[in-house]
Amino acid sequence: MIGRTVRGWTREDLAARAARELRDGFYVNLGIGIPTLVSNFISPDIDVTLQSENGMIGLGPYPLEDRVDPDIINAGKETVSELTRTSYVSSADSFGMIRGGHIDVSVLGAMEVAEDGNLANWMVPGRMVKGPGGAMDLVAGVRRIIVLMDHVAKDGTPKFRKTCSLPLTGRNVVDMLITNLAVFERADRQSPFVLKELAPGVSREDVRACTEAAYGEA
Amino acid sequence: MIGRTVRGWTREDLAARAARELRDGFYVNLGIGIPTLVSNFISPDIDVTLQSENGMIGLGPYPLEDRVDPDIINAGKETVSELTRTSYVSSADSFGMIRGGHIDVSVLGAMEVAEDGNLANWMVPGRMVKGPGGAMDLVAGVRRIIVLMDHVAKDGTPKFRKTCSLPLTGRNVVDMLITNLAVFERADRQSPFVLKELAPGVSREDVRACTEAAYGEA
Amino acid sequence: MAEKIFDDARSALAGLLFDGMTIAAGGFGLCGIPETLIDALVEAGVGNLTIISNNAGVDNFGLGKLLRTHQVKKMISSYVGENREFERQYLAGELEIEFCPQGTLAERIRAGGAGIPGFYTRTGVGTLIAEGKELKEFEGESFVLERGLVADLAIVKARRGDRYGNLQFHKSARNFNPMVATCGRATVAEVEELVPDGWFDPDAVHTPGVFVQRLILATSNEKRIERRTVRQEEA
Amino acid sequence: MAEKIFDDARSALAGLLFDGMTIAAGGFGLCGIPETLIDALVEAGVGNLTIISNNAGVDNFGLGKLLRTHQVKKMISSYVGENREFERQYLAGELEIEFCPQGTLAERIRAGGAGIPGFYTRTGVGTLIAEGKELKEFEGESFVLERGLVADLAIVKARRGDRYGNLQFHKSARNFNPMVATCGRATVAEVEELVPDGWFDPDAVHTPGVFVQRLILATSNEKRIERRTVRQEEA
Repeated sequence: MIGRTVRGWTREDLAARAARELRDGFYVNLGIGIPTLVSNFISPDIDVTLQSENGMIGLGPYPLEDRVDPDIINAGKETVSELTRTSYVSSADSFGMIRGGHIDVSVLGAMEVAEDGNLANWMVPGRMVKGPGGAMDLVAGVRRIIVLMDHVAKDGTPKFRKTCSLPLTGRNVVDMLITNLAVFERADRQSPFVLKELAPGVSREDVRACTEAAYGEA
Repeated sequence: MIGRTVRGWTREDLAARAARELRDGFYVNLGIGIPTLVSNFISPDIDVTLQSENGMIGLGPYPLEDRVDPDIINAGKETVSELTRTSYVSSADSFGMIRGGHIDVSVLGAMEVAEDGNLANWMVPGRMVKGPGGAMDLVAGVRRIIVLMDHVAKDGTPKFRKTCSLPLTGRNVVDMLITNLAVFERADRQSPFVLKELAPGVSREDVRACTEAAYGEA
Repeated sequence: MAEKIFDDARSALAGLLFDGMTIAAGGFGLCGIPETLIDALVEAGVGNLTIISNNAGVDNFGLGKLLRTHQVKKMISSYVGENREFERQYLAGELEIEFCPQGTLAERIRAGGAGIPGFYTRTGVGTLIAEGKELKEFEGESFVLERGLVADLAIVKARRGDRYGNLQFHKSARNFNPMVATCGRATVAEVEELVPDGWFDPDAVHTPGVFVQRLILATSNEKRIERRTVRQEEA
Repeated sequence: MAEKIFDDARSALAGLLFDGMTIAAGGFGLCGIPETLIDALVEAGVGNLTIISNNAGVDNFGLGKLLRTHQVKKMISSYVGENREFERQYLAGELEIEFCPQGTLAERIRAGGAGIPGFYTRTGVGTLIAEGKELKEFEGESFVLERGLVADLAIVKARRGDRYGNLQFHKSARNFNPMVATCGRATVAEVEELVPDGWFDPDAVHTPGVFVQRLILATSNEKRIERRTVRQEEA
């Protein structure tokens, strides 16, 4: 735990940082919550197509008030709008896309990430379980998984851990971890995570102090 | 073998007899050759939808000369026409329909049928094999399989046999067999075939004489 | 011709319902759900149901209505948030749930409709979801065997339908509906609009009529929105 | 934006070809085959190919052109009649063939594209097709394990396409094309017509652009008919 109060990056900063990972021509699936904000920070110099697992490919921004259509929603059940590229498929075809490795990047939230790339984001034993939704499919199928999360829990417990304490969403699936304090990445799924960037005002020691996972230093 | 020449039913008769098995509302797949003729004999009192495994549901008759479209063909690669009910699906979806038991009847040709319902209609060892096409999928998935074939081969060898001598298309898949001499049917796939009808001028003894398979008499 | 169009939901369901049956329902959240047919199931009072549906509706809408009346014994779903009555019944042991990752659920329903009893997927390997299921290696990687799902009855919502049972869905209301339509021993569709013969472009039919035994004009098209999000007119 | 539209077939295939590669091609018989791209493969001379395609064309048309030039090592197909050169090469031991029932082939291609390494089917159980393959019982019935197929390159023919790679097929020329488009590590489409942005009804796109990396305007649309059958005007 860090003695002094270190805030690091805001939610918007996390989203903006994740957006920098996107490349021209990418097909991208954004999870619910902070990951949804990523779409606000995509560079105008690149063209990215957003996919939503309920079967919409080519998500536009939230609709104007008078254009809301209850039949046009994203996987977070939010009303969205269409683009000229938009198409719809069934859920089976949508997850065929995901499972078959046709989506380049998924940005997801997490409760815990482990140093071996394990991810937990769907249940807390003892609490009512709402179900995995599409998260297990996304981490199993999308080519690159970027996780956005707070570096520590509200009680200060590290969330980037040696092993996940919570039931897993997927094993060895995380490629990049962006927390409010730092960015960790690994070359491939056989490699360890390496600390790549620090939030302003955050030192390597700060990060080390509130991380349980082993990681390399760039 | 029958000593005197017994012709029995013609190709058209076989097709007409098979057509009598169709019921109002049925979805039907017709194989290449004589089975294709069945469509000419469907009673005007019933409504039957023809399905073709290349993804056309609701096949119309051959087109008028000036309406031929190379993109509208049946599984026999013949040009056909559309109806108001027609729709197209992919081959995967078309065979999903077939394999999933959504087609009521398929009428197919055969080289051999065995008394246990085995069917051989795709290869003759020593001859060039052209491949199973969709026949194996049809016999495995369609609810009821009606076979049309000559009762004996050109050399007089019985084609309704104890066991098939040729490589199988499917095991225990034939529900009804219509030959130029007789009609055989069975109550279900645990039951033996029973001789149900004789072609004009054909006796029970004639049929017995040129059949190797065991079957019951109605 | 065998008539597929029925006068109302009650008559369309007549003879198809029995206690303890399995019903698959289309829809994602409250989007593309067969509202009219769900109401008719509540009215029919058929009980002890196993429901295959991605979600469980909300407290007073969608499949939540069937939960409120205690008609449901078990749900096979990927996500059941937004439903307090569900939570209460589950915690009280009155309701069973089989969780299934969303893509696996979609594929299981498709497989059931397509005569595929099982398939292998990477999804869920190494998690609670794979516990008790067979694993198999393909090229050195582990996959879990998931089973096809069939239902005694499938209910779907479509934008348009014709008397042959051909259906067209609307935008993201398509979601689970096309697969669900294939997995029922009987399938009943409700449509927002009945169109005349030949109205459909044959290339633009989503569900061919072969999958639909009965259909009705939907009388409930409330289409409640779960999260109304809007933007302001750009300057 | 990353440009998907290429000037011609040769440039669209540039960098994607290598000897010994696996190529999946859409089409049923001569219907819906990527004529332009097949010609470009002949021209490119890439050899030792494994071709996944329901059929093998005819002697001088379709995939038959690649057989004539001895570019094909192996075919994975359901039916290869109507091709004498095929027969000659096969009998001479110059060509391998893996026969696959048509529905199984369609499903294997779909599975490959959808990340499913294997599935069970009743098709072919108890026949030569199932020999050497794993069997498994589900509810007392035997099913055979069939494997998903992926290709280094997938080539498809569509009626229309836009610059995002969205495709629409035409009538029964759809056939294997939608699945083939999903199973390629790279997918190149040829279209009869390039349509402007927003031309497609989003509900009527058959293959979303995510599956298509490159596309060209087809220059060969001969669409040879195998069996021209017609009826006379009714009296």
